[in-house]
Amino acid sequence: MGDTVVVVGAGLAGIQVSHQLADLGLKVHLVEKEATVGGLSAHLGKVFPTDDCALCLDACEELFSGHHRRCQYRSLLGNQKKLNLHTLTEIKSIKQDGGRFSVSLKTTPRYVMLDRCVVCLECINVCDVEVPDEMNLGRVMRKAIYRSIPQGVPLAPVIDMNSCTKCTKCVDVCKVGAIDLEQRSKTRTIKADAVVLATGVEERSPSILPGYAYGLCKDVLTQRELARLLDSTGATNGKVLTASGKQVESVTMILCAGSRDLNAIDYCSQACCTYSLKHAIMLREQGVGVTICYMDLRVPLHSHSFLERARESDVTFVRGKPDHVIVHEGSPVTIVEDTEALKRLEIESDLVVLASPLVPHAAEKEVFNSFLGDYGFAARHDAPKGIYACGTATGPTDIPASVAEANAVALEVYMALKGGA
Amino acid sequence: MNIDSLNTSRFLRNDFKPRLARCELIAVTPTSISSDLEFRNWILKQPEGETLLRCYQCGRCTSACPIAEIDHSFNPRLFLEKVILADESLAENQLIWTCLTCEQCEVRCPEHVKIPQILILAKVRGLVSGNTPETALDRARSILSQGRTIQVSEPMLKTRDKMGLPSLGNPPVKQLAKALKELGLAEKLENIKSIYGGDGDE
Amino acid sequence: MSKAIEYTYFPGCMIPFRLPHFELTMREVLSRLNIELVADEGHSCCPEPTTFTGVDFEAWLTVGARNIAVSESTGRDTMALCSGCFHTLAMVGHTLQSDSKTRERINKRLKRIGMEATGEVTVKNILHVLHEDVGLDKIRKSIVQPLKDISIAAHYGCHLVRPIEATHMDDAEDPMWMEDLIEVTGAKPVDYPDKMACCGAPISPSDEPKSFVLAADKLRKIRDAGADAIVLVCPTCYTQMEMQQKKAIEHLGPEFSLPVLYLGEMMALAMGMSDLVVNNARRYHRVKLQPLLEKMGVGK
Amino acid sequence: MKKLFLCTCNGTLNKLLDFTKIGKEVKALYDVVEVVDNLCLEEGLTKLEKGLSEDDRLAIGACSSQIIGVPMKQRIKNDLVTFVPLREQVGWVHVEEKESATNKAIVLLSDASVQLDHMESPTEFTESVVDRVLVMGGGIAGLKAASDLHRLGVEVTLLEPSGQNNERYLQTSVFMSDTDTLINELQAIQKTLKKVERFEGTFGEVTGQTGSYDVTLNGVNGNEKIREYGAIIVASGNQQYLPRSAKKMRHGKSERVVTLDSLMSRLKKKRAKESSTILVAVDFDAPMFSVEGSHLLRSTRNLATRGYTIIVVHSDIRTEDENLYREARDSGVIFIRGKVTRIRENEKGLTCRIENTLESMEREVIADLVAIPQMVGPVNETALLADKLGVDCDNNGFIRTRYSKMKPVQTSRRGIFVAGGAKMPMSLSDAMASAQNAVLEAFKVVRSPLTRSGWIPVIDDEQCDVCKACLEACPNDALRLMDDRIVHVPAHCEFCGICVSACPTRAIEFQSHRKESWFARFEAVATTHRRLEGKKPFSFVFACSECANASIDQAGFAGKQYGTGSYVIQFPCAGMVSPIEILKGLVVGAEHVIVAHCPPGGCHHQTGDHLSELVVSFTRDMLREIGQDPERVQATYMIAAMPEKMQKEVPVRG
Repeated sequence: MGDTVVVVGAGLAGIQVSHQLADLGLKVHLVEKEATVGGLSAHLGKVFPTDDCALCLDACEELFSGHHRRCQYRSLLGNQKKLNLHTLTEIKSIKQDGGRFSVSLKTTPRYVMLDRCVVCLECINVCDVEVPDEMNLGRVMRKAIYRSIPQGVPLAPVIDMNSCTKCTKCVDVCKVGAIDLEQRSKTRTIKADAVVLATGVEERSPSILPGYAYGLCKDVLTQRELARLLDSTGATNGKVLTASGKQVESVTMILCAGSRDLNAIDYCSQACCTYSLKHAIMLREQGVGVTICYMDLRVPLHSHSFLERARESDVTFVRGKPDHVIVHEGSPVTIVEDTEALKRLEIESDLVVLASPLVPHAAEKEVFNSFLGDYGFAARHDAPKGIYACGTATGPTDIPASVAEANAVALEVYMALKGGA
Repeated sequence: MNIDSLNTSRFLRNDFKPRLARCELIAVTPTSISSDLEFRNWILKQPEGETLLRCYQCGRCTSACPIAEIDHSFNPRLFLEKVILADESLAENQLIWTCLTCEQCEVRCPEHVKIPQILILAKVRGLVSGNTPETALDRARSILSQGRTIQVSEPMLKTRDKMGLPSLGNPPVKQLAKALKELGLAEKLENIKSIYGGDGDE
Repeated sequence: MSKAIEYTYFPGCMIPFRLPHFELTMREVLSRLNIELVADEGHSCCPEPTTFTGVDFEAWLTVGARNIAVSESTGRDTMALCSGCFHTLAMVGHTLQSDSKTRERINKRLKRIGMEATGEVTVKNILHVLHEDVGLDKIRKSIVQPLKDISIAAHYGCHLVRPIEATHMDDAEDPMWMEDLIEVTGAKPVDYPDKMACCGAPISPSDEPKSFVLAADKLRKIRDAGADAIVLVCPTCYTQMEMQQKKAIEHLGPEFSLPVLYLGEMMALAMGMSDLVVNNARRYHRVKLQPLLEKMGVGK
Repeated sequence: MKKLFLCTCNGTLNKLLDFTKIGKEVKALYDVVEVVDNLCLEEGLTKLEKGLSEDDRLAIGACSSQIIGVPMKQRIKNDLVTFVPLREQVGWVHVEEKESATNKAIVLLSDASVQLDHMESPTEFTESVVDRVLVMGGGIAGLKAASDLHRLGVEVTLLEPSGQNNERYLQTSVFMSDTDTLINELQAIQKTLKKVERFEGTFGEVTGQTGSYDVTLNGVNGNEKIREYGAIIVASGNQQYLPRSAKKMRHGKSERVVTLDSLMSRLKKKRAKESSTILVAVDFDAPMFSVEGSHLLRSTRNLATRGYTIIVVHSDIRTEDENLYREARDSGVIFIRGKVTRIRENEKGLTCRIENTLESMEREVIADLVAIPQMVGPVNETALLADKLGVDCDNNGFIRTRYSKMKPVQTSRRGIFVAGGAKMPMSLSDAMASAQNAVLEAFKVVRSPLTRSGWIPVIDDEQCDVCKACLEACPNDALRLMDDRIVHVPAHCEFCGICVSACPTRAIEFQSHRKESWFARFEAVATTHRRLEGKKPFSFVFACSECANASIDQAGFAGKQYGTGSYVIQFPCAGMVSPIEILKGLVVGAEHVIVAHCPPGGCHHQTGDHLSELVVSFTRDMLREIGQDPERVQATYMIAAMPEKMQKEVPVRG
């Protein structure tokens, strides 16, 4: 048996499983379609249950042998001997070939060479092109050569060729010659003995969901977007402002906005109750009033402190699923029945935040279709096909469960390739 | 399995306070849930009645309802809860006739409960007690006797003629009566006294 | 000209005997599009879906099924101009098709009068016929007097559209077929909030004041969106929003009125049959049509 | 020789810092000072490699992100190296103040020079490990762990409570999944378990360390077994409890009030005639685990499908499978959100009064039976077992893991792992995954000898009065009492230095970070600062090398500017900071001393965040007592996701 594993997706689970496999002596190719690793968690800033960085990803043995537990951004994934990180890379196809897999990859250019860039960021300074920064809800501008979040790994910037004018100012300023505007896409095929899908989830866009005025009113956001506002590296320095720049005084959160709903996504996304509570607490710390409309609060016990803290900090809970959000004098008004008071409420607030369901990444569906099951999620171990999956690729869940699943799959892969009768 | 040997604080914390404090109890003496659940079971047997089972009381219907918006006592979610608990007092409640049958609730219901249909079924149950507007009774009588909801007048037939519109004939009333005989609707309509009094518009 | 396409016409009660100008204009419009409505097949009241259902649902299903059986025996697709009739036929048909228990039960009753209903007949409303069967292109060719410079808001009414699995309309939340037709006539379709909100008519027997609150709200939203007129297809909505408009908006404050056109009227105007509309304007319209017609440049 | 390499970062740092001045100022401190443009690239690394001999002491003034990681580790063999993050912690955060920033760089480089003088080579250890694992199995997770380890070729002992058999396994796991799946899994595992050594009995005691634990097991028939194990997996499983509300529901008083599970097994055999209406009363006040919720839904669904009228009175429905909830409703289960307030028994049955929150009214129902869903908790013996093993429990009585986000199975003690329900109630698939996690970790412990390298605490036996404060403080059980002496167990040490701050007599000193080293460094900072900046006030940030330091680096990346008079001194862990260092900091003239640690509960060494808060509060009390301003000393947490922390916490603007 060989020992090469391709891990698809460098979110939390993908990184975790890759570290474990590399620790166990297997050769790992970690493939990520974005320019930086971290997946959805990297957008979320502080994460539960520990209320620390999403970037804290220690999985390797170095924990006990060095001074550092590994921060994602310090671990320099790409530099581990047994672990090859391919960013900006998509899987074009996975073919089964005897007992092995032939995985073809396509890498789109970063235009910045990772092995040359010293991350001095001069190139970003000289760039004249400014476009709205999608990572920050388009509320601030970024350059054509940019880093989407300060903590993003790899640290080197990336060029957005759609807005680049090829003025070559960045090329000229880079004394180490790390920028190549003529870089081309590369394809390569890797022979692998196992494939692990860790393709993760994304928030389903609420614009396809009628009623909640998402897209109509700029002050109706998703929880991920709120996280970007709350993040101190975001557009507003962590201050929560409306689209018109006013300090937010009240926020209404709508849980299950499209989850547990046969018209949209019929399953429960598991993690949204807790991260909504986390955001509610962060908002309360800024003195913002918070109302949460829920049906059932589904908080795992290890995150129960969030519920307690939210209650202590006077978050208002309304049991009821809002039907719609109307825009009154520019502000969103949530219409909901408080089912415990038998009252139909019209809650005015500066922001409405939707806990959108977590769904598999749309892009991956085609290539992996034959490995996916209900709703586009994969089975953790699909034995006849020899494909493994972990993290939210197997269904929405929170970080602790993702990590546990990644470790479990690492062991399964190891046993299949190396040991175990 | 000894409760005193518990060393787990989960069971000693009162995280979840009963929320009843938010609203006043409407009834002083508790209302019984009938042990045969007859009303509920009847509804479940009717066409689309079974969709009632899916209801998890999220309240989206109430917040979607245009009537609930102008009349806070009209609460589709609460009506469903009554049906779930087989509370037949709902069938005698005049409010159910305030339903527009606009189906806005049904369109938004996350569990595809046929809410207007269930209210229609409740109305049907209310007929015996007279919870039917006079207009509705009149229309029903008219359908049975003439096959139409409205009287056809001579001048109107002339107008149609003048407009060059074709004759539409007369509905076969006897056939209708024969098909409907076993339902006993005609007899019922004779005896029903609407609690609404007077007659509606039209 | 090739042979006209025939539909079995389900007349109902309201349109033929209260609002015959609906039938008149639409028959003319359809005949220009080479469609003929065949009447007098032995239908009864559909029966109407808003109150009779709540009196005796089984009776409603039975009478409805008889009408379906009549339609099935004609061998043609059935078309109902009235939204209420369409709703009943579509719903009953859908129930007969999808619920075998109900189908058997109902057919036992029909057997006594020598009939049987399968629910397989295709029941259409006027939008199915115009938008889907005839097609916008063909209609566009028949427009001789485009309705320039006016904005028209479409009011669909609940029973035409919902439930979508029985009505087979384009969308339960945001249907667009009527807007497409407005556009074809040359007018500008106006979008307005709560387009699918109910006119309030169904509860006028039990609670007239509330029904007027809804109608008034709807009219206000349409006016605020800048529409010159409303176009609709449902006779009950027409009664509520046109015939009763004055009563409905009494408590709304500043005096206003909003002309309401039946879809057939709008199309007749665009197809150059303004006489048809103008002749009946006084009799069947309580809101003055004159200013609107003038704006369109017809019917001096 | 003492050498300093400075990097200009592609010629960009010299726009922010005056390298000529730096070179001039630090020339006296180092034998060699060299400025390189791209230290992190191949050409820079080669230059570095060529310029060094193995016994050189080396200071690097460069960035923190590109250089500290693997490239440096792979290329330099020198032991005595220190880094000054001139880019992220100086240049990038003081862009407006070139002169002061340059001075700050000089101060930090002087500090680095003093640090190098006190630096010792790290101590290295190699210890053999025993290739055998003990699994304490209470249920399916234990079986799975034993089975997988066996398949990996690791010798396993499966310790089971007496009377354990398939029937019992099923019984204790009933809440995890539907019965058929459970039976299938169990049968599959049992197959591979045939050759595994199984021992019926209880756990006795344990001594030793990770890689070689000496364990005593007590057999049911009085036999005793003493064995050495490399790692231990605790899978003691769950037990079901009656909720507190059971008494009020007349459980034990009325025969018609039973637990849901006993009712299920009773009705499995025959249909009870008298039981057409069953009220299921969930304890409204206790939060439900989703496994409990799923079990409730499965059970009630099955009952309703068989024709019983089921009324479930509940609070929030928690389940990981929404379709279960749907199925339960579809099968006719009536859910009432609220609480059962009273149950009276009479000849008709049980008259139950329910507060229905969603109707705002009380309902009464006559039930033939009342069923009480049991709650799932750790088995009774867990606390005792945890005590014997020396691992911590959480306040629910489950075995606590080190770091709930990323460390799913590590207990507070190295080499001991927890699997399955002993950590928290789990569904079948989660329990299996949890067992696999434990196997993975145990396997990594036993598969190869343990080698470690780092600066360790050195205990001065003469100074030590064996007060055992350090034993208490060490979060990792790396200090033990042997023959009236405190000894160091390197296999468990994480090199955090918490023991140092705990020792009242300062009998413990940390290699390279001895008291004198800190003193000399603080003084170097103070004098250099005064020489360059005159009377401008300055402050110290004692930052742990984990989250706090990461946060300070991130301030650089995020461009969060702060004052130049702030000197970051890196500690292995904030828990190592004692009042002595803080006071010394004040004595040399710092206006403020800020101790920056990991977020609450997030210390990488388990307790440093908490300890440093205690130390700071103690020091503040002391200052208050002697009439000094306690505000001069602060403790705070910093994490990389909050790069603005440094900006907020540094009060002195240069």
